[in-house]
Amino acid sequence: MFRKILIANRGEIALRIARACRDMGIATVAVHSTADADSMHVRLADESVCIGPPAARDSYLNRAAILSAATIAGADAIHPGLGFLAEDASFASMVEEHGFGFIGPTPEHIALMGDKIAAKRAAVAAGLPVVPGSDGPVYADSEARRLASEIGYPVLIKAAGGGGGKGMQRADGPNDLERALSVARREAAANFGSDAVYLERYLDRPRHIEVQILADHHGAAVHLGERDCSLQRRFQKVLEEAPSPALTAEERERIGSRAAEAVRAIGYRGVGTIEFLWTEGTFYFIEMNTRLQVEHPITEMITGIDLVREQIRVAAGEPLGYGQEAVRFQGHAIECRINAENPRTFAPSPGRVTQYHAPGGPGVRVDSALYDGSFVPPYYDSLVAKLVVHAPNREECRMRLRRALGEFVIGGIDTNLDLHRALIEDGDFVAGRYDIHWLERWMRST
Amino acid sequence: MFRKILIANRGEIALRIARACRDMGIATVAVHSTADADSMHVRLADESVCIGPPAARDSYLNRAAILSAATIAGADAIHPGLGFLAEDASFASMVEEHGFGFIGPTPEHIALMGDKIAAKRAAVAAGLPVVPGSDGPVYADSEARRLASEIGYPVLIKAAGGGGGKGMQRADGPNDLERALSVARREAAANFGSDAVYLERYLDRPRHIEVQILADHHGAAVHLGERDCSLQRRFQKVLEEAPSPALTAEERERIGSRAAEAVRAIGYRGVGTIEFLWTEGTFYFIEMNTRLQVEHPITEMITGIDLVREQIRVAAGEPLGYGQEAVRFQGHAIECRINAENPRTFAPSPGRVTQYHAPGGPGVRVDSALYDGSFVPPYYDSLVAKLVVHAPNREECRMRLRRALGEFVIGGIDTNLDLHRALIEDGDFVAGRYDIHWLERWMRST
Amino acid sequence: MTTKFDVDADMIRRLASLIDETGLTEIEYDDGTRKIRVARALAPVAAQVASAAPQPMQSGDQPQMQPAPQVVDAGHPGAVTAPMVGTAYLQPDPQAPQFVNVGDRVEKGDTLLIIEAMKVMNQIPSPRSGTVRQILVTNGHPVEYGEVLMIID
Amino acid sequence: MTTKFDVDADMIRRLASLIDETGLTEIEYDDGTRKIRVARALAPVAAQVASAAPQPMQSGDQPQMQPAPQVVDAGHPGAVTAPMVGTAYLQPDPQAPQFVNVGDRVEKGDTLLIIEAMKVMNQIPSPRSGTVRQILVTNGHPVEYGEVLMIID
Repeated sequence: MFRKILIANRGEIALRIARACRDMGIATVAVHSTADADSMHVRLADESVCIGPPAARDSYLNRAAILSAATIAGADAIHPGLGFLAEDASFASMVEEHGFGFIGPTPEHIALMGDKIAAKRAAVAAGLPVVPGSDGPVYADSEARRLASEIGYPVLIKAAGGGGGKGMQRADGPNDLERALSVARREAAANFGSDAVYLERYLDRPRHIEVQILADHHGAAVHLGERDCSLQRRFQKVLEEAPSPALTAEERERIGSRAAEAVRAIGYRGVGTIEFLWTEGTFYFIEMNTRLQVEHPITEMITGIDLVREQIRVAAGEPLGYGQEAVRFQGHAIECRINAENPRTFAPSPGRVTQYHAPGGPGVRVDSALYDGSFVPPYYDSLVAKLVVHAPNREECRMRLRRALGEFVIGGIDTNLDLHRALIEDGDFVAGRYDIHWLERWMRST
Repeated sequence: MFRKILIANRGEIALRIARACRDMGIATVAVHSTADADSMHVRLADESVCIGPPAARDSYLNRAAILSAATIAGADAIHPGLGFLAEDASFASMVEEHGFGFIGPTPEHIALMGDKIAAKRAAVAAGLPVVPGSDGPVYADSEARRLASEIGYPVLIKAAGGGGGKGMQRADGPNDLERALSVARREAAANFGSDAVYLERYLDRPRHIEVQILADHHGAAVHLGERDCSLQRRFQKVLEEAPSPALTAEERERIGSRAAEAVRAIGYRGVGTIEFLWTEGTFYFIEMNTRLQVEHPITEMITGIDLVREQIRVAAGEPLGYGQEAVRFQGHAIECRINAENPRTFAPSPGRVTQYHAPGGPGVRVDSALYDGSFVPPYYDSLVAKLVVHAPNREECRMRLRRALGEFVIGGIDTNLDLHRALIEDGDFVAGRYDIHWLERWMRST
Repeated sequence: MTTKFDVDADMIRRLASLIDETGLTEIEYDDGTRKIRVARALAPVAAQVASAAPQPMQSGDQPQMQPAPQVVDAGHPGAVTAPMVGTAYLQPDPQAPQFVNVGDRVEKGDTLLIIEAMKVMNQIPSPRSGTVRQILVTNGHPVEYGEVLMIID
Repeated sequence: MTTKFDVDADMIRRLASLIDETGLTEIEYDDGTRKIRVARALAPVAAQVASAAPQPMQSGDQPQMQPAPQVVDAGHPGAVTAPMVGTAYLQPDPQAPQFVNVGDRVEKGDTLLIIEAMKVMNQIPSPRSGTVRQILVTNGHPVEYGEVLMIID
């Protein structure tokens, strides 16, 4: 087992990882920018090293500084957290070349899943259903036209190197195709340095459902059920729940088993998430995230499995030690992402936290690096807290969430607490009736 | 189901009950003394009524004021919490006479278990093992001498109306008996208004093990496993854990079943705790608490059952709806009672809380009415927070507890946080090797 | 304690309309020497979400008993506070006139009102001799312990 | 920035002995115009329990690199701070003399020390001309980004 882990991240996820390390008796090294010197992830680490100025490219994305910090602190492994360098294959390689354990998959798997076309091909090879579309990049307009009529309109044109909705265009019919292709290519080139695009069938009002998987270095893999992350605003998840209110037990078991099989087929190791669009009983692979996910706690709540502990354990070479039959699902869990943002403009709201009181009591978990008097710097992500609630069933969970949201006090900065308070009262949410466009429609209507 | 519940208590337990009500969609009425006007249990209630000045006898023990508050607020049930009027049979009667639901057992059961000799007789009749001793009060010294030699020295002389260690004397042999009797009688008369005493065998270094039971109004009863509450200082529990590190699975199942059977036999309803001394594989009934217990959360953590919700449900006449086989035990839980007290003298430490930060992350629950800027009044109990930690096994639970204790910040008042931090590092605690006298021995030696 | 307490009714009316206009539930204003607080409790809705954020103490029944912005200061030298929780009656029986009216001169020990608690009618005597300046309770409505019932000075 | 910063060595020594005497890890003193902070980081123990309570930032390796009470103020007008994290070397090679010594006169651009990061030896030039007043790093020991290496004015 690792003796000392450097956590190459900040905020609540750095704290989450530090907590897992402490629970396992592993010493921790925090790295931080000058803007984060007083932050909770630094306070709760055994050691800390300042690695650069506020700008992320000079600190949390500074590979050399992080490796130097690991060297001088005598760490034997590096946890990349999520965001920043977590899905940077070259960083993973450097970490291993310098003799540290990398708490994540191999650089090859990171690279494979980072290339959206290669990932889709790998998914097909591993037996996962994908959205019907082109097999690879589409260069000629004529080829695009032929493929689009095969796939059936509307079609979606997506950047091969892409993500986050950039370089994505919808074409409703043949007359619309040329325009959509040229806009998508231009955006792809501007954002990802390559104008390669591919075609996919456009799905109307699907749900975003993802399967958590966990694999060791010895070929064992299990799935930990699904999460429904359909409530999104501008491709950013806002509230997630597990299990999905839409799936039947049979669908859950089927997609879970196929995800675990796929992971075994490609020889993946560590934690990972396979994301699907789901509509009318059919799943379509969209991508795989080769890291811990922000919303991992809801899976922890319904399975009782500490995902970060398991991730560290398998990264150290330990065998999983249990099979799929040992994974039991109990109750329902919901996570609200609490962002420091203006409730109307959604602009980030950095500043000094003048009041902080987290909810407590049964079934309530808060993962947050905030404290009374802490400072939310303007340089990074606006996610400042995750409120995670667990109860025996979905409605009890929603009632408990309502109670916990009522107890939560964050003063001095703007947050989206009120958005969550309103959202969970909506009739469609109460009924579990929503798709990936629902939240934006709802926000326009309220 | 009740529509509006008045919570006749304060502090963390009032908050705990209010949370259960909110989770169930039941409106709450807080009552409070003038000293508690800004307290968290008032802030989080739907309505609040000031019922008197700071002294508990004029507010939280003021039966007429509480019933008037329930009347003017239109409550349909009263939850007494624990302490104050929770085990006052005459209050329970008055509540029912005034047409409110009483969330607790019948006045008759409260009265039965409040009389220590009657309770012991009821336990024998219900088939529970008791500490060998006199069948009832012992008046003549000659009778005491005959009984003591039958029971075998050392013997314990206890007040019939007693509790809390008052009116309790140990006699090591026949020559010591007369002194012990006269001291115990004098203390019993002074503390409980009656000099009636009874005799029991003195058990050397037993553990305090209690079984949580839950019964509906229709004859159904289950046990929710045991709690080990042996770590005590002056008869006050300090840290509790479930399951007990000492019991075998067979012992657990045996004492649990017998407790549930006893409860069915006496027709008890609601939640209750049957307390035993345990030594070398044998249980001895000592008393039954006819209310919610401070340490109930550790049972909630290992069973996933919300005890306060269940208590409210059965008080409203709902059937339990499940049998013993539905009660599953998962993992290990520990509770630390965080008291506002001087770490050396153990004198209460009331005052303004200038910093408050509760630990978070997986497996950590905090029940506390503290907040940054809150005031701990000098009039009431010094318990200000309960830190409850859950993990798959005892050692992981201990490690997680260590981490959570490290994260807990309470400034402005003295607390016993450091006592807990030191206690859980002790080799005997790590091994689960302790009895009811261990903590006091340990505190003398450190 | 200030030697003289002058209730500025206009100021209270202004603050009350500000409460209406802004949707606030409480305004507190402190100029260093004097402090004024006005609050309007909100009607409770079934299972409303309570907030842990500091807020004025509120009883769900207060909207009925105190529809007007409420100015309560138990520290007022003329305050007569409720010695118990219960229901206030300003008349000995529904047909009778009130025990006292604003402007009346009362002697220490004169009955001001009745508080019914647990079916017992408790006569509340005046703690001092003086003039009834304000009656802050409504006939037949509940009062909390410590609530200001009347101002007599 | 103050126009002139006078390091009061005696004061620092006094605070250091106060740290010894009291078992504190940090003393900060602010007289309204000036602020002084001295800290002594504690050696980490394996799996020690971290505390969320405010405490001086500490690196587990600092006790080795800075056994003496550390006076760090990156705002000092003469401060030369580390532009990267790494290991500091005061000599070009183990046999050679130090690049600079206390009391030396240096020109802007003169090499003050080397910081090794990722096997690369980075020569750190003096940001200004002046006299070396203090050298705050120990040869062969790690430095963090932003740490004060020397005082040159």
